[in-house]
Amino acid sequence: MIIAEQKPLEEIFKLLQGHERILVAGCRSCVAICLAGGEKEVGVLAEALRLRAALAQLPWQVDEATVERQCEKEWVSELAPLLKGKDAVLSIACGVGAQTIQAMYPQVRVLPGLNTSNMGAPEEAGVFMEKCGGCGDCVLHLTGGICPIVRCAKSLLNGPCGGSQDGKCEISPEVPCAWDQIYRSLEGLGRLELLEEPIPPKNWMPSRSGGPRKVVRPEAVMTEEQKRQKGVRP
Amino acid sequence: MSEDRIAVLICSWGAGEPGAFDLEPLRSFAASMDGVLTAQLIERMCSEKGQKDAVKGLRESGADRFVVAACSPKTKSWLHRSIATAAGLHPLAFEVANIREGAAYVHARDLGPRKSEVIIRMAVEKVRLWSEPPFEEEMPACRSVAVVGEGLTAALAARDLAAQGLETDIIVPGPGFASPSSYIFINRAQRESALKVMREVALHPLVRTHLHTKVRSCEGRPGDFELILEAEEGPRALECGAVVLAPEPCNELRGLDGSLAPEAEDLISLGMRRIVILPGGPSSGTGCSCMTPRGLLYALEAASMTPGIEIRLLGRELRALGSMEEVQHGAQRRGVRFHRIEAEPSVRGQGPYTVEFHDPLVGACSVPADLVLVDSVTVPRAGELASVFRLPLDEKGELMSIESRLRPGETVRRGIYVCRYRVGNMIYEDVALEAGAAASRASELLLRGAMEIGGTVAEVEAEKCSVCLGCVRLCPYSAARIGEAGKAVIDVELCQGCGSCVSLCPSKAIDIYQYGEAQIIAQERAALGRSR
Amino acid sequence: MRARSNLERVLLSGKFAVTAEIGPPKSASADKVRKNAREMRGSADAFNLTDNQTAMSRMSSVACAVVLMQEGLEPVVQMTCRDRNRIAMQGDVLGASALGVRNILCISGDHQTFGNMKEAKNVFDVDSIQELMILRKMRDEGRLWSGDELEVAPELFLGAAANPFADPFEFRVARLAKKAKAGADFVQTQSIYDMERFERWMALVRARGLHEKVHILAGVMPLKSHKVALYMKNKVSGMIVPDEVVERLKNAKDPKEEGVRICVEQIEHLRTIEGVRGVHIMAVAWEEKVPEIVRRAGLGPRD
Amino acid sequence: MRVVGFICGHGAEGAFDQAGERRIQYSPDVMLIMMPCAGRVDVLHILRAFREGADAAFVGCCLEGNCHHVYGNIEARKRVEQAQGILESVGLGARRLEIFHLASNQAWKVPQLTEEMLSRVQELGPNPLGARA
Repeated sequence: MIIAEQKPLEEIFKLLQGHERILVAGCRSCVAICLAGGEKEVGVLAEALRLRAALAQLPWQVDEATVERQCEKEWVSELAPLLKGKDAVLSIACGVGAQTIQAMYPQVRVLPGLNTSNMGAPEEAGVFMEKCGGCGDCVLHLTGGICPIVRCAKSLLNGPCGGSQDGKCEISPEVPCAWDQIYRSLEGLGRLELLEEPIPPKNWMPSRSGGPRKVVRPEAVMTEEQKRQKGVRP
Repeated sequence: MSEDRIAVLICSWGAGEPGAFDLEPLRSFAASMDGVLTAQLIERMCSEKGQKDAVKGLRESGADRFVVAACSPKTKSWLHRSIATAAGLHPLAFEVANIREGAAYVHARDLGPRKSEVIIRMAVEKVRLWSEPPFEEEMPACRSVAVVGEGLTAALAARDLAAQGLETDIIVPGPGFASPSSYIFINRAQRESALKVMREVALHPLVRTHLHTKVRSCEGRPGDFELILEAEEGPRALECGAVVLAPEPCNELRGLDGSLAPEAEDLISLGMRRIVILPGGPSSGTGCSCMTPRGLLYALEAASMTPGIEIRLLGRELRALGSMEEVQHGAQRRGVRFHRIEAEPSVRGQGPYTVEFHDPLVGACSVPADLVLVDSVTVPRAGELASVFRLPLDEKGELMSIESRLRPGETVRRGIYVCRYRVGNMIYEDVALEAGAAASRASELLLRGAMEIGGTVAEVEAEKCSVCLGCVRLCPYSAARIGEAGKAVIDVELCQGCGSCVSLCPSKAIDIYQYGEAQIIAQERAALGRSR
Repeated sequence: MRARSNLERVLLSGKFAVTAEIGPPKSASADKVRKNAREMRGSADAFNLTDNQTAMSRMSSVACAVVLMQEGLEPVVQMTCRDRNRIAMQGDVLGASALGVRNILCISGDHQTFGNMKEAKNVFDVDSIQELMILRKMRDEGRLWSGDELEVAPELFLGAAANPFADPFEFRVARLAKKAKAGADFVQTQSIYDMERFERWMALVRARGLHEKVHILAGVMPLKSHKVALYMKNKVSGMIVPDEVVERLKNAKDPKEEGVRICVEQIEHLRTIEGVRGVHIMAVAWEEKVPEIVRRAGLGPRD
Repeated sequence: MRVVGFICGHGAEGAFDQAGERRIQYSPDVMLIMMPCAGRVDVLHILRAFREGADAAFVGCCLEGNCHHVYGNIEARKRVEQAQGILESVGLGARRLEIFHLASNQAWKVPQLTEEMLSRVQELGPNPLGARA
């Protein structure tokens, strides 16, 4: 899932300077689970803004809304009535959600309340770790089920660099060396031979380097004909 | 004007009592509140007449909920429940405004009435938002107790349960009770008394002993459990109202290589003159702070037999409890040395050893030893029982009880109680106390009368649940799980109403009856003088 | 004000400047660079060395610059953000300056998908405007971007690119202003065929007074044939080639001569536009024509 | 002056009750809201109390390692820390909020902790939002 965390309150206060009627918009999906932007965080942030406004005599009027998935138009359309008269939406969904709102409501300014961090998983309650770099060309079958693209600080593909020591990465003793983990994993699987053959330079085209990615499932795309036949429904 | 139907009953206690003040202004204040149909002064509500007056007042007013302005809810809530029930209301349809311990008794005379107004206002605003919780009061379906164990602890628990008149089933995996080899008997009389308990229990008319039997599963709820037993002749069900887990512990002094401590009289012939005894196992945590009794006895024996032998005992405290005090004095007289340690000692070498530790009195110590013995208690069946009864294990693999001195023997599952063992409580009398505590919690549950299910319990609004697993991970009672519909569900029978999941839930999908989100906010506003 | 390079000296003197482009070879031999240098000597004030142009690996622009200097020509080193992060970038700048390079053109660089190693990972740690900021800090404060002091600061005359033909049109001038603000001393524009649009752009540039803040060199590119013109028109993004130009080339008896003629006409016209301080001639794979173009436009030989 | 106390239904409520039984006096400016356990205390409740004008707030819970609900007091501590951070950011100051651990026989702590909060309010001044009551 997508992992994000809230911007520091001081930064959010600055973002909202000059705005008056504000909607704090959350999302019940990934960011709720990583405790950054669900209904609870919407409530807490809105309450903090109200406190700030009252104390600093700012003209902020703060409303709250949380939708099921802020990345999808159908859910975001639920915000329409709440956006009447608003001059800013403080989105505390991931960057996808914030962009969806802005795309649907170009007349209102969307401000990001979160920093979207990564695709990861909870390691334990409250601890979220990046696990996938979304490189578009998965190599987990070669690396014992451990992603070297994000879990290795250098995204190396042919084993640990010289900085790997005692299973730790050279960037910090807190960070495990992904390649050490990969080695142990393949050792356990009895597939160390996978590490023998040099992996050639990777094709980064399907990754970020190739520009924004688009995945199309033809079987789900409605044809122009279908769209016409369905018509525009409220 | 709201359509709420709230009654306020103010208990008037004696005018002569300290802190008492004229309640009439308070009554008229309460009566003036929106939605309050009636506010009445009830003289001594805990008296029989007071209760009758309260019930009458409620019935006549047509109120569907009420506020009792009286003393602490802790002391009298059972009474208010019976008033509610007698008035035809839900037994939990009330809120207590504690104007005595909360105002009259703790504030200067002239301030008490004003504070009482605030407290009543808070209670009225809270009860206004009261909604009926899932709540059942049930007599236990089954008043028998299953005791799971192999020997003495189980027998001790069963004895106490049978003495309360409860039918007891002891479930023993072996062909008979195991001999009580793991316990410490400080004299022959104690040992005989223990054997007598085992004999008596076996013959007690209220006790059935199931030999060659194990528990395969435990379903149901407090007061109404069904155990599936696995016996030689095949599986069968056993109904019981509560379960006491009293598995036999294993308590021994062992060397660091795992071998049993040699007989004290053989030490010299084995060339072992310098001996260090450490507490180990669960005792080294917070559970037990005193000297190891088994170590003390061993030290006393060795020191008595072999003058000149050098024995040291290490412990987090130098204290020995109860009958062990004398043993400790004896050992001390014979030259056994005691060291208080605050951190784990470190042992180097492979015999002879060097034991390093910090004794606050002596400072850093480095002691040579021919033999290092560790006194530890383990429960071999802990893992098996944990999985059958779905209980957590602690980091040492022992069955966990709730670590509260107020709730001895309780586990996170209501109705299932556990005897805990520590290095320090392996003396017969201590084991009897531990078994007695678990047994008394079980009998309290089954003999107190109706058992409550629900009341202050959390509930998930499935539509809002993001299935983040937060509640599942957090709930100390394992009451939260993901239900068949794919959303979190809180099991009303397991929930003990702490509300931690409510304040954790990132999707605000959980609320708790009796302490609802809106109720708390309403109380806050009332407390701070904001209007509704 | 002391000029740091010949190009700067020419621009400061108010003389109409000429720069021309040399494409480094796909070779480990510098012979071609030397050949180009000899052919083009005296035809421009400074010579741009492209940096892995169109995302194809070529001899490094810094290395080629050294060869050029050996031949007595002044280089403008192009440095893209595509292939180096800020660490390599600052290191390269220090090295280039130490070897005598003074003119550096800060550019983002074509995306690698234009080249022949589309699967490469791009860097884009910083963009061209950030690159300008970094290089200016190195020059003016004598510090790396991190704040670390440099023993000797690089002497730099900082260039940037501008494209009046990309969109949104209104923002193009704002972007130029941003580049000037970030430290650009001169800009070289994309090659101009749509003179009308360029003049509109220049009007906006003048309206903001940007022509006083940064030396603007208008880009021109001689076309060898109408096919090249069509390719530029249809395949190269941010390029406008009017049909009229395509037609002239198509109908010409000698398209190459026609291409040179068009280019010379353009230069003559550009010289009349207020605020244009020079031309930048990009004769891609046709470097030998530069002296002729410069001479025919009445701008050469340069001293 | 107004101080809101969120009181767990075990150690802390017991201590406050015992203070009553033993007639241990404390300021009437302290308003108590009963919780089933300190784990029920929500950051939202705390922030809301301040928006409604509370000058200070505290959470009373069982002693560390001895929570009636296993670890509700640890949950409460985390929530209090989070709320303190927010109070600091909005400009009210983290010191207006505190957590206290009490056993039910520690009534003597009651006047101490209430005085502590009141003296903090003395020091920090009243909550500017209280005036609009």
